[in-house]
Amino acid sequence: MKLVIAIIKPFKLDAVRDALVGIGVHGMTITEVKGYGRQKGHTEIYRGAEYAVNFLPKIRIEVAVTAEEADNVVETIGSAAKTGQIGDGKIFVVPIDHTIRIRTGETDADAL
Amino acid sequence: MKLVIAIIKPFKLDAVRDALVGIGVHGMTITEVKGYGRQKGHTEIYRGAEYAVNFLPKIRIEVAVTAEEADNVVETIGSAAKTGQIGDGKIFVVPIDHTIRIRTGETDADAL
Amino acid sequence: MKLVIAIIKPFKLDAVRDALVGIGVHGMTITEVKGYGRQKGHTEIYRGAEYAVNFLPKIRIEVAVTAEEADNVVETIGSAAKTGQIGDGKIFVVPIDHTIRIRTGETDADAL
Amino acid sequence: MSVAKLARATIIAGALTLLVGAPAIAQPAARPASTISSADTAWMIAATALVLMMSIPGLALFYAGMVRKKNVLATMAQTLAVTALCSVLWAAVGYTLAFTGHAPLLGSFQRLLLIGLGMNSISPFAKTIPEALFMMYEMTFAVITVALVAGSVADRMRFSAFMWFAALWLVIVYVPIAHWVWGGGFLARAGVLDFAGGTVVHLNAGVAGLVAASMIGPRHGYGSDNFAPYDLSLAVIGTGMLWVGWFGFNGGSALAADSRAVFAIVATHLAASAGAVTWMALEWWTRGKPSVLGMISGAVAGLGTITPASGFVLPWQGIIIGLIAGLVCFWSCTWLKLACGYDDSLDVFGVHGIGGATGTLLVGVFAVRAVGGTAGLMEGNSVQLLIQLYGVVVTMAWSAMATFVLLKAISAFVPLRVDKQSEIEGLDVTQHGEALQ
Amino acid sequence: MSVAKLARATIIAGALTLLVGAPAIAQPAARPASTISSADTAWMIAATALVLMMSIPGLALFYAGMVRKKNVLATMAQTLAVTALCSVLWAAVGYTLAFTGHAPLLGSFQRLLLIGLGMNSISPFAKTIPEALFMMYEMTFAVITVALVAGSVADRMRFSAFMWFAALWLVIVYVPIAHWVWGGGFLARAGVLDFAGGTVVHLNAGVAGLVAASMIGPRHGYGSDNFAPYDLSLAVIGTGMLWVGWFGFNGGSALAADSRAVFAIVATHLAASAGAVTWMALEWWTRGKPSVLGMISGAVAGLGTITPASGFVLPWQGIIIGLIAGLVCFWSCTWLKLACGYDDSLDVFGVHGIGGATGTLLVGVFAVRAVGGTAGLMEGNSVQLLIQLYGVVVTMAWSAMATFVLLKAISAFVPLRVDKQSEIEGLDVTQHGEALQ
Amino acid sequence: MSVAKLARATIIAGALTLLVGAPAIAQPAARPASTISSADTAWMIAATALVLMMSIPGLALFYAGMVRKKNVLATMAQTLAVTALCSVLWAAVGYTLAFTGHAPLLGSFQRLLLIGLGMNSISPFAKTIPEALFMMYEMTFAVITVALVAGSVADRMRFSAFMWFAALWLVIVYVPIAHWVWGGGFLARAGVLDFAGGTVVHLNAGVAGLVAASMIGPRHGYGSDNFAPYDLSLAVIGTGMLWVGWFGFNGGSALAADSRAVFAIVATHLAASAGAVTWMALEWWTRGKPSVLGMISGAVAGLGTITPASGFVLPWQGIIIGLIAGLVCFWSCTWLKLACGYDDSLDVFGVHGIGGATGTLLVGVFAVRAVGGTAGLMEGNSVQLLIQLYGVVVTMAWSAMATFVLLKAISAFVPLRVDKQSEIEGLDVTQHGEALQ
Ligand SMILES: Nc1ncnc2c1ncn2[C@@H]1O[C@H](COP(=O)(O)OP(=O)(O)O)[C@@H](O)[C@H]1O
Ligand SMILES: Nc1ncnc2c1ncn2[C@@H]1O[C@H](COP(=O)(O)OP(=O)(O)O)[C@@H](O)[C@H]1O
Ligand SMILES: Nc1ncnc2c1ncn2[C@@H]1O[C@H](COP(=O)(O)OP(=O)(O)O)[C@@H](O)[C@H]1O
Repeated sequence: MKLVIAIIKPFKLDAVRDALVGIGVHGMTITEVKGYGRQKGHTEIYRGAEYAVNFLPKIRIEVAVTAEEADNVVETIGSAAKTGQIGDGKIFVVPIDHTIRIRTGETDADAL
Repeated sequence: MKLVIAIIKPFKLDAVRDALVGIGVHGMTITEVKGYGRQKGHTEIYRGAEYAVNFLPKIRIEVAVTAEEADNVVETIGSAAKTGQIGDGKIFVVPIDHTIRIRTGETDADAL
Repeated sequence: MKLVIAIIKPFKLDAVRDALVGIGVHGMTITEVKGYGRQKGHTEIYRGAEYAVNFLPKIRIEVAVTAEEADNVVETIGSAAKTGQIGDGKIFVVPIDHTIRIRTGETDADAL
Repeated sequence: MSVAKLARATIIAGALTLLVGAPAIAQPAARPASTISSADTAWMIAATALVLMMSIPGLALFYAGMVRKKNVLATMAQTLAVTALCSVLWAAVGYTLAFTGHAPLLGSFQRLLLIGLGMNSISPFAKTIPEALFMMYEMTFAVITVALVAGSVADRMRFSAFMWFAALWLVIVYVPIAHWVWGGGFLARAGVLDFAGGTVVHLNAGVAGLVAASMIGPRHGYGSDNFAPYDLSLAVIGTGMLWVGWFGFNGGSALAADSRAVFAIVATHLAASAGAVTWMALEWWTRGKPSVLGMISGAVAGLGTITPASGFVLPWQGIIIGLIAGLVCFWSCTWLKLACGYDDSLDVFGVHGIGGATGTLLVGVFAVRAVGGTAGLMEGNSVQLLIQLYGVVVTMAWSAMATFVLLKAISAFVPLRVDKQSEIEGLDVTQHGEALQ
Repeated sequence: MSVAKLARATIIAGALTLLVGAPAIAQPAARPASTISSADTAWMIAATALVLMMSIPGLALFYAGMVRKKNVLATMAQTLAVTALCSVLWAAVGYTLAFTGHAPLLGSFQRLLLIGLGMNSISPFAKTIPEALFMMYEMTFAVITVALVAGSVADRMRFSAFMWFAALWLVIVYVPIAHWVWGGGFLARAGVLDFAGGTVVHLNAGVAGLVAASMIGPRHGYGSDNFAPYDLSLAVIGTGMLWVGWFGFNGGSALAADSRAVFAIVATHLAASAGAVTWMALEWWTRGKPSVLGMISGAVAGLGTITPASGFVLPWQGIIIGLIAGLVCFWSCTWLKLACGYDDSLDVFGVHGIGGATGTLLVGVFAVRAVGGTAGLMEGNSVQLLIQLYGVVVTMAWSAMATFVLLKAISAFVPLRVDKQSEIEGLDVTQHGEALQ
Repeated sequence: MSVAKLARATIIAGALTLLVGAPAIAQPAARPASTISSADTAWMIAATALVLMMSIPGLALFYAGMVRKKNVLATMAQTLAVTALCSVLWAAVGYTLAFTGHAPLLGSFQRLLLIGLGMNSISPFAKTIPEALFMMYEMTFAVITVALVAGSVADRMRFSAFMWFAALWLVIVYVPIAHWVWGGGFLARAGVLDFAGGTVVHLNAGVAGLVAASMIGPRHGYGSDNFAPYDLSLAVIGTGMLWVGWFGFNGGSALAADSRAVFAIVATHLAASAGAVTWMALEWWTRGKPSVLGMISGAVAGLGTITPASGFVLPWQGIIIGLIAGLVCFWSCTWLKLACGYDDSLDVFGVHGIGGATGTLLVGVFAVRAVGGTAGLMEGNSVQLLIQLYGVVVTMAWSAMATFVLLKAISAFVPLRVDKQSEIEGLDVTQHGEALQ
């Protein structure tokens, strides 16, 4: 089991979700996060002062999948989220030891 | 060391926290997230349009515990968060290599 | 590859970011979270009732780094985020299997 | 039971009144247009706008700012919907039953659907402004009273049940009391003084809220979960609008742009100020920190309490009354509520009920003949305090009883409360299908 | 094409008017100061303040509460900037071209830059208040009309292009129509009745909005993405302020503190209430849940629709007109918009355009001679309905045509729309460099 | 030092005044009630409500919308608490010391605790409205002036220290200046013109704010951390309310519903508009984007600057004054503040201080005899500019000196600033025990 964590541009969320549903992934959890990276933020004007806003809004997607599916999921997210412009984000694949579906108590692959 | 990540229904937070405290877990970190899964969202009415709101509010709990405690923690969360209805959520157990308590520099089990 | 996850006090964010940039880490993702731990929250007064607010605002930082850099990053965060007072937070180091940069498709160390 | 008897007697008397009141249609209230004063009209239009602003957006904000995020819109919806629904009902039947005719228990049908209300019509209750303006001014009072009740049952009452309640409560509870006190009914004849609504508005809404909250039961998680307001800044904006709007509420009750209106306004403002300072001081002293919620509670307590007294007392007495309001309402919201165990979500009883009753009694103490024509205890007229007490008791009795019966009746058709799952999910989504993002 | 001919004729006629109107400068509008009534002045100052409050913060909130988080400040900025810019332009050229002189198509330059406007000046259109007050009162109407249009193109119009549009549209579209209907122009002479702006304000803004929205095209993601409002509570606050402020809008259009102002206000309030109740009922029935957005839409629909009728009908007829407004505007926002496929972001056409046209026609049906001096269909004067139709058609034609030409012209210099990336990122950051946190 | 001498002289003189002023109690200000005009009363009640609305919720929102999330409620609390506390103090001692008696430095104790204020009392300063209304109207000015100061020390001043400051500053700084300029004191006698508070309100608050901000020191993180406002939409709502309320502030200062009030209002509105447009243009030009914060800053700059001039100039001159206001205040907020290095959190000095001084001087330039009875430089009366300068210098001197001494004195008992940890955690939680969710 793998936990695929992707940081993407907010406006790509719908595209990524549709792509994942397209390959049969029917569950995910998203978080509004802020990212710092090569993409420089904008400057905000505040009476008498400018502040560089370095942290930009991003969406963090978590999808738990079986180890076999992981590559496919990574690729799917990667192509759906890509704009080719700086700030597109990253994908991390992290191992999962166990998965449990709270409602039924099913575990691992059954729990997804 | 394991990081137990649980996605639960928001109104179950207090119950889960109390249950964890009950078994001696005294630290956790929570995040407001949105979940997509079998539980279908509601439809929002917007002048002249209906939008299906697919992402539902959930709470993501992170608890770092020793490998031995992990099962107990998973079970505790599982039973406290369960309503038996669709959308109850998932629990993922992920391995942790190291843990550090910032205040003291203590590591691993001492850091929890 | 390691994912360093640090829970810190919100007002330490700028210090931690600067320290990380100082050691050459140029990417990170942050989330506003709430923490429960030894640090007790304050009491809010609400007409006729007091509520203990147990969950305190924290910032969760995620930094993906190569396995070699991990210790240095952990130390850097640890010393930048430290106030010595209760509630300073924790750092967890979690293994990463793969990393992908969405924009270019580069993987692993190149993707950071 | 005597209460039941009283109720029966009242109902029968009400029915008779309608018959008795009917012939009054023959007597037109309209008098020569020449008595209309443009200046009084100018002020009373402004006052009417101010009182409407108290409800929307004032009260909508005040209430919505004290609930949890998931109920913000639903709380606003209650005030909005009451404003719309009760305005139409007031024009249709409320005004005529409250402010026309000469019967002691209920008005006549002379202005049913506003029939006969012409450009030159004048009400005997407000001889220098168009009757349409008087009707409209009183409409804003009816609206806000019904909207106030919603605070007690916030976070859990079903929207459909609340709509039924609002419509029926307006006609069955508000209209009769308005007639008794302001429309020449039996309390007015007994000499009960209530300048702008200590009994009719605040005590009435507070008691109805208490009854409703008790019948519907406490919110899920009451006493254990954190019910901290989502966005108190909304409540602060609302308080500002209520405060400013109250100039129209109390000042407008003079129905003219004269010194009495001014006295009412000054006393009102000073009472609000003193109430806020008092509550702030009490919290600072008992809890170590003055909360913003406490300051706005104190201000509204002062405003509600001075309401019945405002046109009868001297400006500086507003400070005394505001101070008493702060003390009494702080006590009722922090001690009495906990002691009795009811869950009056937004303290409608604790602030408006207790404040309205206190203020109505204080008229009997502080009334100054030179201001409102009647003396109180301080000027040697001790009987006035008893008359005021009579007004308070009658209002409480009718409001409690009728509200109880009404809710029982409604609950036979529509559950008063949403189901537990909906309550937890929040009324915004479950009642209205929308939510704050 | 006859439209083109009409346009050409109009432009030439307009040019001539200026020449013709010029001699009128010789005739001072100012009359003996003794006709100024303090009471009317008191009311009209209050009314002016109320109408300004409708724009800022009223409309700014109403609109900002219906957009997504990333566009909240930009939406407010449009109303704010329009208020500032158009106020100055109104004082400089708008007022004089709309409300002085005797030409049928456009006013004179008698008050260019407010020259000659003294302490004792009085406009022939408002004989009991200072001319400066009349100028200012009308300014608030001009401002809100331009600001209304912004709702159609919210979420995507470039701020700089919108500023050019606002300035030019005020002078080229609003000012002439105001002159035709209110300033003694040809529509006024034809007998078109529009008490407070069914044609000049609402229909005009609605049509211009529709044209602008069509030309600029739908928002990126329209029909697929979730465009749910970020913080509807802002829109509710805005609705409250619009509603209260409308007392000044419709009541103030009587230009005096008299019974007609009162009738206008009562009809206005009842129409808003009935509109809100109707929309609520329709949503409850068709979708199972009444939304807060629906209630406020219904209220504003009622308000817009009663506007032209308010000083011509009886108070209770406001209920009928509000009910019709709720039905018609609900239909236009839910069915018509989808059927035609335009993306009028905040339904300016659906609510104000359709409502303004409906209300203007309903004047021809419901007008009561005893209220406004003219009878409608119900009182046997069927020709009035045709006259009203004439007013509606002329307004629509000029507004649509001139808006189209104007936007085409502007787009030759500044792109009307932000680029796609900026639209996705949000106008707050891209147009103003700031954002809600 | 001559400043010290002046201070001593002033204090002694003040003490003497009290003695001198005392006998004045014998002369009742009350005159025949027949001089009260209902129309003026109607307008002045509305004006009073408008000015109160400027503070709550206006200023509370304006300020709270510019701070970070953790300080929103605390910022609102300052305005709220000032309103409550200073209103009571004004009724008790402020009004009598500012507006009764004939001494040049301080008023009398004739109306201490409002004693003797009857239904028929009339102040010599406002002969056509009840004295109670005049007292109340002036109260709203006192309140907002004190509340304005809070903006300079936002985000870091201890609430308890601020409460002491507010109470004492009202009596020691505001009341004397109000007496000097408006209460027949020595500046009034010298001919200083200040229609609605260029010196008394804006310059005074701005200077006090600057002194306080300098003494308390910059916010932790000033110049490095991101201090972007949490929710600018609150500030926009506040600006709208300030703008509309300013009609009461400047228009009401005519104390009658007459042409002068109207002229003041028109000039005010045009100055606000021109100020907003100017600031917008400057930002667009210097930074590439016009910010919403800039627009509202420009509007408030225009409003503050026109305040002293509003009843003395022609409407169109408001445009010129607003334009100058935009230029000068933009410069002071962006260049002067950075150059001098003080941290005036919400630019009270930059906007109100500089604006108030500029406007007071511009009265000397633009005053038109036909409007306010006095001519300025443009009409050949060059000495008026010197008189205005005198008023500015005296106000600055007293405000700076007395504020400094007062804060020093308070800091001997209560630390003026919260500790660093509390500042970082936020004042909402540390001072009031509550927070936005
Ligand atoms: N080392 C990292 N650890 C965690 N998140 C990262 C890391 N580097 C980048 N990110 C996330 O990815 C986002 C995009 O990164 P950025 O460097 O701006 O562009 P790109 O990935 O296209 O080079 C960042 O905003 C941040 O959220
Ligand atoms: N594969 C997954 N990866 C990550 N989160 C998931 C996954 N599947 C479900 N979730 C989370 O669990 C929540 C509940 O899942 P859902 O399918 O609605 O109900 P249930 O788990 O009871 O079948 C979702 O809202 C989502 O937050
Ligand atoms: N076991 C844990 N799992 C996840 N997060 C934890 C855990 N223990 C503590 N935390 C996080 O660390 C924060 C600080 O912990 P706390 O016990 O208050 O102080 P300290 O770490 O200084 O002893 C908490 O608010 C919580 O966010």
